[in-house]
Amino acid sequence: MNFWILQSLNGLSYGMLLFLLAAGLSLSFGLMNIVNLAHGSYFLVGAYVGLTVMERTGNFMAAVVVGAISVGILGLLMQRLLLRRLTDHLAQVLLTIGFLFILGDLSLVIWGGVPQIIPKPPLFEGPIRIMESVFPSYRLLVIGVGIVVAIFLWWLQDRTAMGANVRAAVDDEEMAGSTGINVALLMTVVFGLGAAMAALGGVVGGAFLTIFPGQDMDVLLLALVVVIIGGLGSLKGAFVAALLVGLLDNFGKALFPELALFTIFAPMAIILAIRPTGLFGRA
Amino acid sequence: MDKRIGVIGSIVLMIALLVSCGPGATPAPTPTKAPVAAPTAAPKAAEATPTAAPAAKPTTAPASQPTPAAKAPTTPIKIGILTTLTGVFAAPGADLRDGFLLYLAEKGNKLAGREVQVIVEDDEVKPDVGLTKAKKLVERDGVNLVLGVISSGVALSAGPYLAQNKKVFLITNAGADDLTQKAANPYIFRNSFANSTGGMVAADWGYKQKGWRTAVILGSDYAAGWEWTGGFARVFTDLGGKIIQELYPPLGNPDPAPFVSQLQKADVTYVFQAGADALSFVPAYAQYGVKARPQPLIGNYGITDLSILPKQGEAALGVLQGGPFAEGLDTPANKALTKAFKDKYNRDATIFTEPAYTAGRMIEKALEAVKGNIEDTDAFVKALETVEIPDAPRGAVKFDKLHNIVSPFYVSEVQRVGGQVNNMAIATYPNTTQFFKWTPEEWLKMTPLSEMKGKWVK
Amino acid sequence: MRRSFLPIILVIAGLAILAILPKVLTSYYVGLLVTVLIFGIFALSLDLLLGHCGLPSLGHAASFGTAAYVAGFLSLKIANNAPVNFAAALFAGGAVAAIFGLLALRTRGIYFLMITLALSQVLWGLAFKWKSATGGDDGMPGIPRPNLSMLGLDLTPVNSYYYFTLALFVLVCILMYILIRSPFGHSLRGIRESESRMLALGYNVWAHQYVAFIIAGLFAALAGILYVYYNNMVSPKDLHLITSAKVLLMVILGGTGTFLGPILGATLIVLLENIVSGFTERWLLILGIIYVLVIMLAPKGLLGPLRGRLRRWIPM
Amino acid sequence: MDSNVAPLHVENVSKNFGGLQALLGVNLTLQEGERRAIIGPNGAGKTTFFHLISGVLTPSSGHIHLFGQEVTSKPPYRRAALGLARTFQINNLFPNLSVLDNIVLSVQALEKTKFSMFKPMTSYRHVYLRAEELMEQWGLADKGNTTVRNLSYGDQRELEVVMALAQEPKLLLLDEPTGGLSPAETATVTAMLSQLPRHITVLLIEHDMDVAFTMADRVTVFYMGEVLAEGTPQEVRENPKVQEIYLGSPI
Repeated sequence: MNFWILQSLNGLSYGMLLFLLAAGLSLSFGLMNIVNLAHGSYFLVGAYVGLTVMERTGNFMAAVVVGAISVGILGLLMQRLLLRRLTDHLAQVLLTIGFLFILGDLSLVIWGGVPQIIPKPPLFEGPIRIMESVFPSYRLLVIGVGIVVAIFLWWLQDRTAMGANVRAAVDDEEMAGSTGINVALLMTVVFGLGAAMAALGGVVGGAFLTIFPGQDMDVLLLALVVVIIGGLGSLKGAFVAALLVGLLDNFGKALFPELALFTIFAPMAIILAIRPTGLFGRA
Repeated sequence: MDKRIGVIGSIVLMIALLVSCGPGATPAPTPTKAPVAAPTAAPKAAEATPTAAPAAKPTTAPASQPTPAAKAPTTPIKIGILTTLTGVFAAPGADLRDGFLLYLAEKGNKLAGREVQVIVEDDEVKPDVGLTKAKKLVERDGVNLVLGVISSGVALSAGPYLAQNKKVFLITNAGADDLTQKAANPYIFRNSFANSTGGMVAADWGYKQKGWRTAVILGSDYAAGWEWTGGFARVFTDLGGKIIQELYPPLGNPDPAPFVSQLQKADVTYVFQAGADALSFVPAYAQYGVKARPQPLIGNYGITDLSILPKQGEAALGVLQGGPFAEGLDTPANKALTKAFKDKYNRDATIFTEPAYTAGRMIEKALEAVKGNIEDTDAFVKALETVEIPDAPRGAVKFDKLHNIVSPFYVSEVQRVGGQVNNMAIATYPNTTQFFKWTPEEWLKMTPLSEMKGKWVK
Repeated sequence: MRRSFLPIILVIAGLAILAILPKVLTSYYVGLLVTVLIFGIFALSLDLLLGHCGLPSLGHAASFGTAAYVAGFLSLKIANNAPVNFAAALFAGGAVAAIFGLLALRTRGIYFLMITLALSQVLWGLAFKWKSATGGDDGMPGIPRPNLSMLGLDLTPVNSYYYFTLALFVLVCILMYILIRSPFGHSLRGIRESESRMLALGYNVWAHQYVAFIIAGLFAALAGILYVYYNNMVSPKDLHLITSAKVLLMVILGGTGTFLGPILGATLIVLLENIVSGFTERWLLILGIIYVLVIMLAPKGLLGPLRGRLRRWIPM
Repeated sequence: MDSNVAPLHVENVSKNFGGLQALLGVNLTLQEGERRAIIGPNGAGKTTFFHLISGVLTPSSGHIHLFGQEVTSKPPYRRAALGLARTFQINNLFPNLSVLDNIVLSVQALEKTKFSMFKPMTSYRHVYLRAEELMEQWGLADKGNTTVRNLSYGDQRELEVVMALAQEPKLLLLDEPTGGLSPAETATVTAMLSQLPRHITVLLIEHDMDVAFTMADRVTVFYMGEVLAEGTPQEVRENPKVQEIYLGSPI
């Protein structure tokens, strides 16, 4: 019993992190039709920037905010200056793979190759007791952050003018443009938001998953799995799939460590075979 | 349009330039027909008398005596460093490289009177890239010797090639037992450690000194993880202890949660984790309340190595390790190395630095014995076999018959010393071999530890 | 259809140079040339999909790597029986393409990219985790080169292996040349230009694409087999997204839908990778910059501007 | 005539996209050699109807027969094999290939050899001869080596039709063949269409009423996804419901 509660909490907290990571990727795929393989780099660079801020100020909030904003700007610039000009998906793939290499190597130059971990906020340093067992309070914080961000995104998409404009632009870009929405600017902003969320995930995750060279590729693959299972462009899909992958990965590792990776790849392959557009994707 | 042509032109030009400055003046030795039958079987036979003086193994040995009289060439000695500079092991790889470069710099870039030219190659922790780079070092750069290698996978792919081409390969980290056991080769040396030894030392010390009788083992799911934890389990069970749980998280698993949260109660947890995995494991061990049970944590000397220890916080205090080195070792040579490295590179020396640094001394000593004539490979191999360094940073070191290091091993503990955390030795096992308390024959007859995974819990 | 003799002369001259090169180069450079030829085959096979069918596969390494693993496994663990191992590995690479094609060809555009990527990463995961069969992350080292003693050929020396690879490379070029000039090749280009029109004309578009997908997989498998025997080892990297992307870059750098383009692209990237890394630790940065520059400044590839002129010689 | 051997027999066909009802219970039968025009305002479902006949889309309900064969859910290429050819409302050519290659691909579609991989295309002389003959016949002879995307719009529109003719169809669907053309070009294309041999049955969507009414033996009017009226041009012209839709337009 204890085992199941503890492992479910582990999986949920991991899944929430995956949601932060994958939400932006899903949006750029589905809304902007941009394939971005540098998304994992946003996570990594965000984590490193957060680390530096944390070392300088000791303030975790500042690390989160600066990490997210700086990477958000990086995303904005990449979309505005380069990606926007490429309509061909293949060109986007190769361009963003180039950035995967560039950002990864620059991070290695700036932050070195030693694995790093962001100090947790002191309040969430220790364990707390849940019934019989002991659980790190920080992971509960991660679950909280994930829920807050999910609600915020849902509100942004369904309850604000910006969200309405985005939905209109996706349905019919020309029509939206003719009603006075600056579609290009809107897309740039959404892309930047996606990058910022990945960076937020990087800072939050950097405090319990560590940060290391090559992590960009690892998290990119996880994000792709989430996006493919959830369906390109669907926030709901990204949320459900992230929790699903988080739980599958955690229980998979706990119960069948030999099959790690398979416990998430196999569902992905099955979903691709049955429903190539994912659980919540549009045909 | 013309902008595009300009770019294309410059790319082509760049490549043309790179290619044209390629071949160099020294025609690399062309192994027209690589000797497939390298004398791999020889060392095992010679192993019968472990205490005897090094026997002549390489088949060509007899000719080696008179050659040093022939004048050594005056051209520079070329040494290739095969290490990892990108990806997850980039930092250890750089520490390894700089350890050797530091020694060279201290010697004015000359060993045994000959200039040394170093060529560094990045293996990306990928065995096939490592092999390609080894080929490049031998066939294009014409190196006389290759040293380094962080990853055993790379060592196992590059080793046979280097041996076939009769290039001395001095491994300064990769710990796979096989390299100096099943895959031992006259041209392959290792001055770091064999994986299992550190675990064996930890088990012996814990059982005898701490009275541990039950243990949980947890190792990264690859050869090194199986061998370190296997070494612990073999000695621990041999002494009468009991392994009650085995866990093997995948390598490169930065989230230890699924594993830490199911650790069973025992007298001790023995762990093999490295790099980022170790960095997150040690705090998680405390946050999931295992440390406070109390259930001591002992592991490989990488779980709290000095590059990650300060970031692990309070959780790391009291963590124990067994290994061939501890950064806080109180030997004059280690203090000198620690200071010199910090002065030159402005960062701390790590466990990856010492073997590479000591490799410089070992190569120098062997070179002096052959009067700098490294081109006579077999004589050089013979000289390297007999090298002994009584005062290396980690203590007295020499090679055993299978070319693995014989050195002191330590049990160390994370302590706060003068406001700084460090790994401080609390017990010493001098002159420890890769066979620990067994003879080489007994050891080689046992099942290799990499095949023992999952068989310790009875 | 006027025929010019110039291309024939150029091809013969090129072959002559390729045949002489091992006599003047050191073994290291001969080895690089072998790699160039292997990736040339690999890139040509991808161009059949990308340039001629308009199918941008992000998982082309799947056939390459699978064949490499099968050839390696059989040679190392069963028997070094070259004809059997070659056939089995080719079959495996083709079978992977046949299965992936079934799943991927139902989709287009961004979904096609994602599915090919995802499927090949599944194989990568398999190679990475299934240690007892694949050696896991360390791969399988020590794979012997094929023994063709019944033909009096010892492929162990790098020069012999070079000529062996060159012969297969020429064979692939000839087969590819015949294929792209055939009615089937013409149909593929029609499909690339407009699937719906081809359907309306009465072509079974899916069947054409599927057959092309398998053929491309077979050629990629051949490249994988040659690669594993050349390196004497195979590792999960050979199945990874980065390998698929690298070959895509080769094709695009050279110019899609051209014959020389993929070969030129393969040459440049292989040389860059192997030589730049010897000069600087920052070679990944340089490689990344090359990706960006190629896409932003030469999206049609180096041969793109010359395409019009090349068309007279080569059907495109 | 028995409707089972009619070139086209559409029976109670409906199509909806999600919630949108694009076509509802459409019936239509063509006699051999007939010229039929479909007219109707934008969004009446004309192009959807073409897509259903040619197999790009499958009906939600109802049946489609070509030359007596049920083809309701058959793929497009099978219908083409029965003798169906179509043109597209928006040019659907092979823009990066030459005019000759475009037509060659159309001619080749009839051949069993289209899967052949071992002989060069150019060795199939009769295919090229046929293509050259078609170019000669339809005035494209001097443009054979031109890349299609460099052709004028009018020539591209003409090529649309020639490619369909190259399939030697028994039933030809023309989707606004004169759409976007100047009056002069329209005249050329109209002349071209009226030269078509009488054994080809023609179904065309036309916006230009003059073209529709001069070309067609019978006219079908689509409105809001349903057949509003059908008859000779004269009958349709006089139908009050049709006049209501085309309020004020000279019919």
